[in-house]
Amino acid sequence: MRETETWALSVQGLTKSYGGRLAVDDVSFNVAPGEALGIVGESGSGKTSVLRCLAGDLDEDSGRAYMSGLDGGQTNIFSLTPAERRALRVSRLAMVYQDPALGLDLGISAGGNVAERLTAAGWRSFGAIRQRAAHLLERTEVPRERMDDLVSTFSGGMRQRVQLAKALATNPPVLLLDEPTTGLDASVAAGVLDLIRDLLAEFRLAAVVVSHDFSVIELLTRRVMVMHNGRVVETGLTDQLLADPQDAYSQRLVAAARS
Amino acid sequence: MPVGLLQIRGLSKVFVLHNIAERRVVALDGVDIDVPEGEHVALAGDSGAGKSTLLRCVYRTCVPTSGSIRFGGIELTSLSDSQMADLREVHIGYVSQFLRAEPRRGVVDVVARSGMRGGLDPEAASEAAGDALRRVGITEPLWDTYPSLLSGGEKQRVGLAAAIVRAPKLLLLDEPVASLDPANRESVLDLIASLRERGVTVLSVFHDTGAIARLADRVVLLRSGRIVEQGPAEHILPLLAAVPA
Amino acid sequence: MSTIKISTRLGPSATHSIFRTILKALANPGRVLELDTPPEFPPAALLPLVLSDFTCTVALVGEGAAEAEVWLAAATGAIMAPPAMADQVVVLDPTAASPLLIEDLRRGTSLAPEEGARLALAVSELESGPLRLRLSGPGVRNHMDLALAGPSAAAFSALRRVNAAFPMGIDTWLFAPDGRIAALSRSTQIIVEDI
Amino acid sequence: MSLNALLEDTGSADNGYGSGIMDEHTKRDIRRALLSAVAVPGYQVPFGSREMPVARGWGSGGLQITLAIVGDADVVKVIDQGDDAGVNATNLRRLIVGSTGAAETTVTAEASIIQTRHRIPEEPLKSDQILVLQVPVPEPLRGVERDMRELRRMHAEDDYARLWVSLYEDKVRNGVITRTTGYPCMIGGRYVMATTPIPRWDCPKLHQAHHLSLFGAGREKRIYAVPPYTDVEPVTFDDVPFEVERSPGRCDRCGAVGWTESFLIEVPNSRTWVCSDTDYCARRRLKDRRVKA
Amino acid sequence: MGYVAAKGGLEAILAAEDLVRRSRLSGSSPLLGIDQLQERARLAVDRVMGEAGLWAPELAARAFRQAEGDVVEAAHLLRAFRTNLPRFAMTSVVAADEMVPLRRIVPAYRTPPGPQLLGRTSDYTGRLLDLSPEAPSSELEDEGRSSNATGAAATNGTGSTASGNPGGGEGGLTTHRRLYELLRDLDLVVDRRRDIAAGDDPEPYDITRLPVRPGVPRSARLAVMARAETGALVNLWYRNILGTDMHLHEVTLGEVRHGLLPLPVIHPHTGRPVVVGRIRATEAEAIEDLSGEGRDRSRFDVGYGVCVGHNERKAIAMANLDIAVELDAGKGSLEQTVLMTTDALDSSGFLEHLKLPHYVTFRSMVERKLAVREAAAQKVGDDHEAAPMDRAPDAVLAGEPA
Repeated sequence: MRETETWALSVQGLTKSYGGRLAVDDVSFNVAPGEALGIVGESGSGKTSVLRCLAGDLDEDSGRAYMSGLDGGQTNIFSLTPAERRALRVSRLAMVYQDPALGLDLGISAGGNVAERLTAAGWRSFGAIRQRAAHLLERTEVPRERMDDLVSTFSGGMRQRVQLAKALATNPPVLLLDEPTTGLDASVAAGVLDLIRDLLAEFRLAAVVVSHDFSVIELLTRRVMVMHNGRVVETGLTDQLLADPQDAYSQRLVAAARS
Repeated sequence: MPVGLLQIRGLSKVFVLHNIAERRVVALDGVDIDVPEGEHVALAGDSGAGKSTLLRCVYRTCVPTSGSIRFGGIELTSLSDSQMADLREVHIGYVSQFLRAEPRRGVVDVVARSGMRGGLDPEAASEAAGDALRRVGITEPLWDTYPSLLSGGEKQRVGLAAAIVRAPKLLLLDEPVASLDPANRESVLDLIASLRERGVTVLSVFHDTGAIARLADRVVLLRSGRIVEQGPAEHILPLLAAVPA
Repeated sequence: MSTIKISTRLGPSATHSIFRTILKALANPGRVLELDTPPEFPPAALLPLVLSDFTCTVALVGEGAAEAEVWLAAATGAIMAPPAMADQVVVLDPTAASPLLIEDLRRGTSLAPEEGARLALAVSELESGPLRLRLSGPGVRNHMDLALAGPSAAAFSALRRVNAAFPMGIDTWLFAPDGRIAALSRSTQIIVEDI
Repeated sequence: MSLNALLEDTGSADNGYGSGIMDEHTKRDIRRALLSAVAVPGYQVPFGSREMPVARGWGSGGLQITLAIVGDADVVKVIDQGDDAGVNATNLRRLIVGSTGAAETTVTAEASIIQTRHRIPEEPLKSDQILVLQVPVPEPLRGVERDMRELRRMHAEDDYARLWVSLYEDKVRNGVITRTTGYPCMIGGRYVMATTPIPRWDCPKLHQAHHLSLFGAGREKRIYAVPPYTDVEPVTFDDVPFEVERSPGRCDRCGAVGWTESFLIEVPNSRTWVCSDTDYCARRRLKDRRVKA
Repeated sequence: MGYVAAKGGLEAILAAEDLVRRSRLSGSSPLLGIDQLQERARLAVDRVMGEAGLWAPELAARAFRQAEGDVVEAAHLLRAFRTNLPRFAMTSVVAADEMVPLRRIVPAYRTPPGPQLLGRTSDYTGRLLDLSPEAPSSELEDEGRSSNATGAAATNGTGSTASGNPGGGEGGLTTHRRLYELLRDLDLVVDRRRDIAAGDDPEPYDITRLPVRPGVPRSARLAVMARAETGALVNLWYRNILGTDMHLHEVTLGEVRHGLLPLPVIHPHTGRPVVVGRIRATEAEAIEDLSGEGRDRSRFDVGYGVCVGHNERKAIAMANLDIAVELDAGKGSLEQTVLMTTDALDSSGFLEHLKLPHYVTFRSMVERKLAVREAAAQKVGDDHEAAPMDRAPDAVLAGEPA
């Protein structure tokens, strides 16, 4: 990737192996501010591991990652101390998980989950926290009267909406989404996808969307990377990859999706 | 500024179908084309001649196998994907037979978003969207319906509106009037013609020789991925009839 | 430094009263307190003499260190170690307190700040002298100034750097020849002025 | 090689107090932990807590701190719920005074060391006094997290978001923050600390105090401290003021005002209240009598 | 400083102490002798030593008597006494292989290297309450003197017990190879030996000087369990078998031994190890099948349990918990539970501390209840003027007119 482009997130040579298997093998990419980059591939291709390494859930073996918002993109986030890495996770980088239980505390209220991110970012006024949480939950179409209900009582789609509200609480410039609508039934998934699409545009977020579903990739992303066995086999504009996949594996993947 | 807004030199495109025993399909075989600014160049030839592929290579929906595509002095083939995506959103309109619009969004929204991606702020974009839709004959009652519910012709006209809402430098039209009824066909052709006055350069693909005759300053005749003849419409069109099917 | 009798072993009550002064000094950084030190005894060596035992590592630096090590080990059972590894470090003469030494001492970690070293630093003067430290932080009411002579200003700048990443850091006690003592906790903010 | 020689050799012969509860080595171990605690205000210093003549959970931590710092010249006061005559306080005082040269008192102002359970004396302590608090649960975050590894990380990384969230949920669900005694406080703006089950009424007394406070958790083997003139701020939202337990009316014995002057406890099935701090109450009665006389 | 008369608190304590002393000495029966307890209540005294973590038979008997049979209280007396004792020396490595077994069973093999040694056990005798009339003490004494109390009955290969001659001294059997060695020879067990030569010989973790917390080395865990409360370990084990926790599963017992362990100390002057005495200890080895996910199915692993005195129940539970925590490697919560909740003094001390006065705490709790009620009332009454804040919430309780 030439340095001349402006990027919000730049990943170089990311590698991770566990259980003796190379889950992520030398993956590099950039994401421009306001751009959504898709990562598509079968399960086990390593696409989720890429996100989890960036989010800090998983320790990478090697590689560097920079964020334009952190020291002007000079500091490799993998070199940060655990505390700095957590601060990054609070203010600059958010992740929405396929399984809401990974992103939320089901034992507390929807408002409480948003409050956790705000208090971690240093908000100390109850009124302001409550107001901000209410606004965000409203923006992600969570009914106002359910704000204080325990998230364990929420449906799958509703939990993803709470995750989105929590993720956006501190206006992070980078948002990672791991199969955000997988497992939701079609109409609910459609609603959540429309919401994500609007949020990405409205907040001009640099986003990385991981999915095995081409329709999600097509709806949300402008560019897409195809991953197979931990490696990036092809990168291209989303419409180009669907119309004219170059790599043999990509062609198989697109063909399977098309049929 | 070199003469042509768009200068294509030695453009080839070979589709390699890995999963069908590496079969190779030569769609374009060393094509040179110049599209001067403000002119309308139409590509003619029977289906499979590579007309649509050529447009797609310019727009990078297909990846050119070799050759150079210079647009306003910029070599498109050396741009990164992000740069190409940025450039497309502002300067190049692309209208094909199938409308690629976001689902679950009203027509006026689709066109307005295209304007915003081109750099217009929300208010200007929705206003421009209204104008564009009116010019393609899509009236207000339809503005809030989802494109998926429209007829083929209406979809095509929404596609056109979305392409012209941000006044692109170059417009790529792939059979823009193919599925229109005569009345709408006329209004769209008038619209395309009017774009010339506003300095929009057009590279188009038409089956309809009447449309070509009416709009094109120059016609390029393609067969099996090569240019066999090019020149003003009146010279080339007669050849079309003579070319074996 | 005349030889100190091996049997200089402080009884429990002497040990106790010195400890209480050391504790009070740390709880009130910058406050100067009195110690009754046995005659011809390097005051700074009181810290390990009072605090350490066979589970502690001690390092002594400066003139008379070798000799002091012998009777300190005998009196307390403490194990001698290089400064960079020692729980307690005694700098017997002020000039030996180099920034390098200070920066080399153990600072503990955020998970175990208690592993930070304890520094006993001999000074030539306390409450007077060219160096002026402006102190604030826990144990200091608003702020207070402490004048002293002996160690270089650079030594205290090094101390400031070492203690910049609270809770990591080292705790320092300053021992004047006449038995007066003052302490600088790792949580004490220090501004060094060299007049 | 006589026994005494052996004793001599290991440096522990100077046990001094034949009938002492604690040997010199143990005292040094605890003294080192105390210095670490004072140096890192609010941080729980692990220490080799020994078994004491009192059971774990009955003040063994406070006793170990007191025995490590007490000397012949000290005057020791021991209270439980603010009462010198508390049965456990009496037992602890007897053990301390019995095994050291220190004197005992019930007069707060005369004490150089005050060991206490669940209360801080109403009368402000002076800079030469040391307050030793008995600690049942040293971990302020136990309500939000049980795993000790995670708790250690939270303190190490200054990551108290989960505590704030529990306060948020508490306030949302109950209208007020319902935590009662042992209100978690931020020490020196860095460590959240368990103030031990003292009422909220007593927390402000720790803030920028003149005296040194030492906290001893014997069972859970932790020592921590709040030096004098150190910030002790109850963890609450900016717009949710910290409320203390105010009582209507006055102390039936000394007339102290429950709203502002003294933490009152109720005398069951009567509408009367009395001071929990018995010495404070006695001093006031003494003063009133002298004033009246 | 005013003289503090024996006020209420002190009088109450002195009276209570007097009551305890008198009740202990009252009654018509003769007082319990220290030697009596050691000989007649051997397992109780062993348990006191096991849970105090100290080998001191006479002191343990004395503590047991003073505590009127309360093992936890006796353990507390013993540990508190030890707090004040100086530490003369530390043993060099106590080689458990040098244990002279008084009793040894090897469930894993019918004819293991070295004999199965039934020894002194009531495992196989019917639990029938002996209601034979109290014979005059003199007769009992003769019978006792004739048979050597610690005689060992060796089983021959066929598993039937033979009343081996109660040889002289303790059990009369020499040391023998441990079953673990056999498994190692057959390359059937994970090799956990340390490379001592290369310096991999860390000091065992001294839990009397350093508190334990999750992440401590295995030696700390073993030390904690060695002095843990028997019931705590047994329950912790059984709830994982029948309860809902799934931290461990049954193991095969490799070896259970009760015997005499020699204690070598390096002589301060000669520098050579000198056996300063022998303690009785119970040792157990649990053979873990490694059937869990991600384990080396081709081998066994071994958990170790040891405690002072004869307490097989504790040693077996400890061995099982040891290997379970080792394999759990800090992922689950078992390590914290074993380390922090199995000490008799900690658990019973904190439980009984609830008896201490809590009236200040309770007053504070009452106040918060009223504050919640007040907040709820205020929330309901938000539309009309809220009750003035200065009216104390407790007035409601005290029924004072508003």
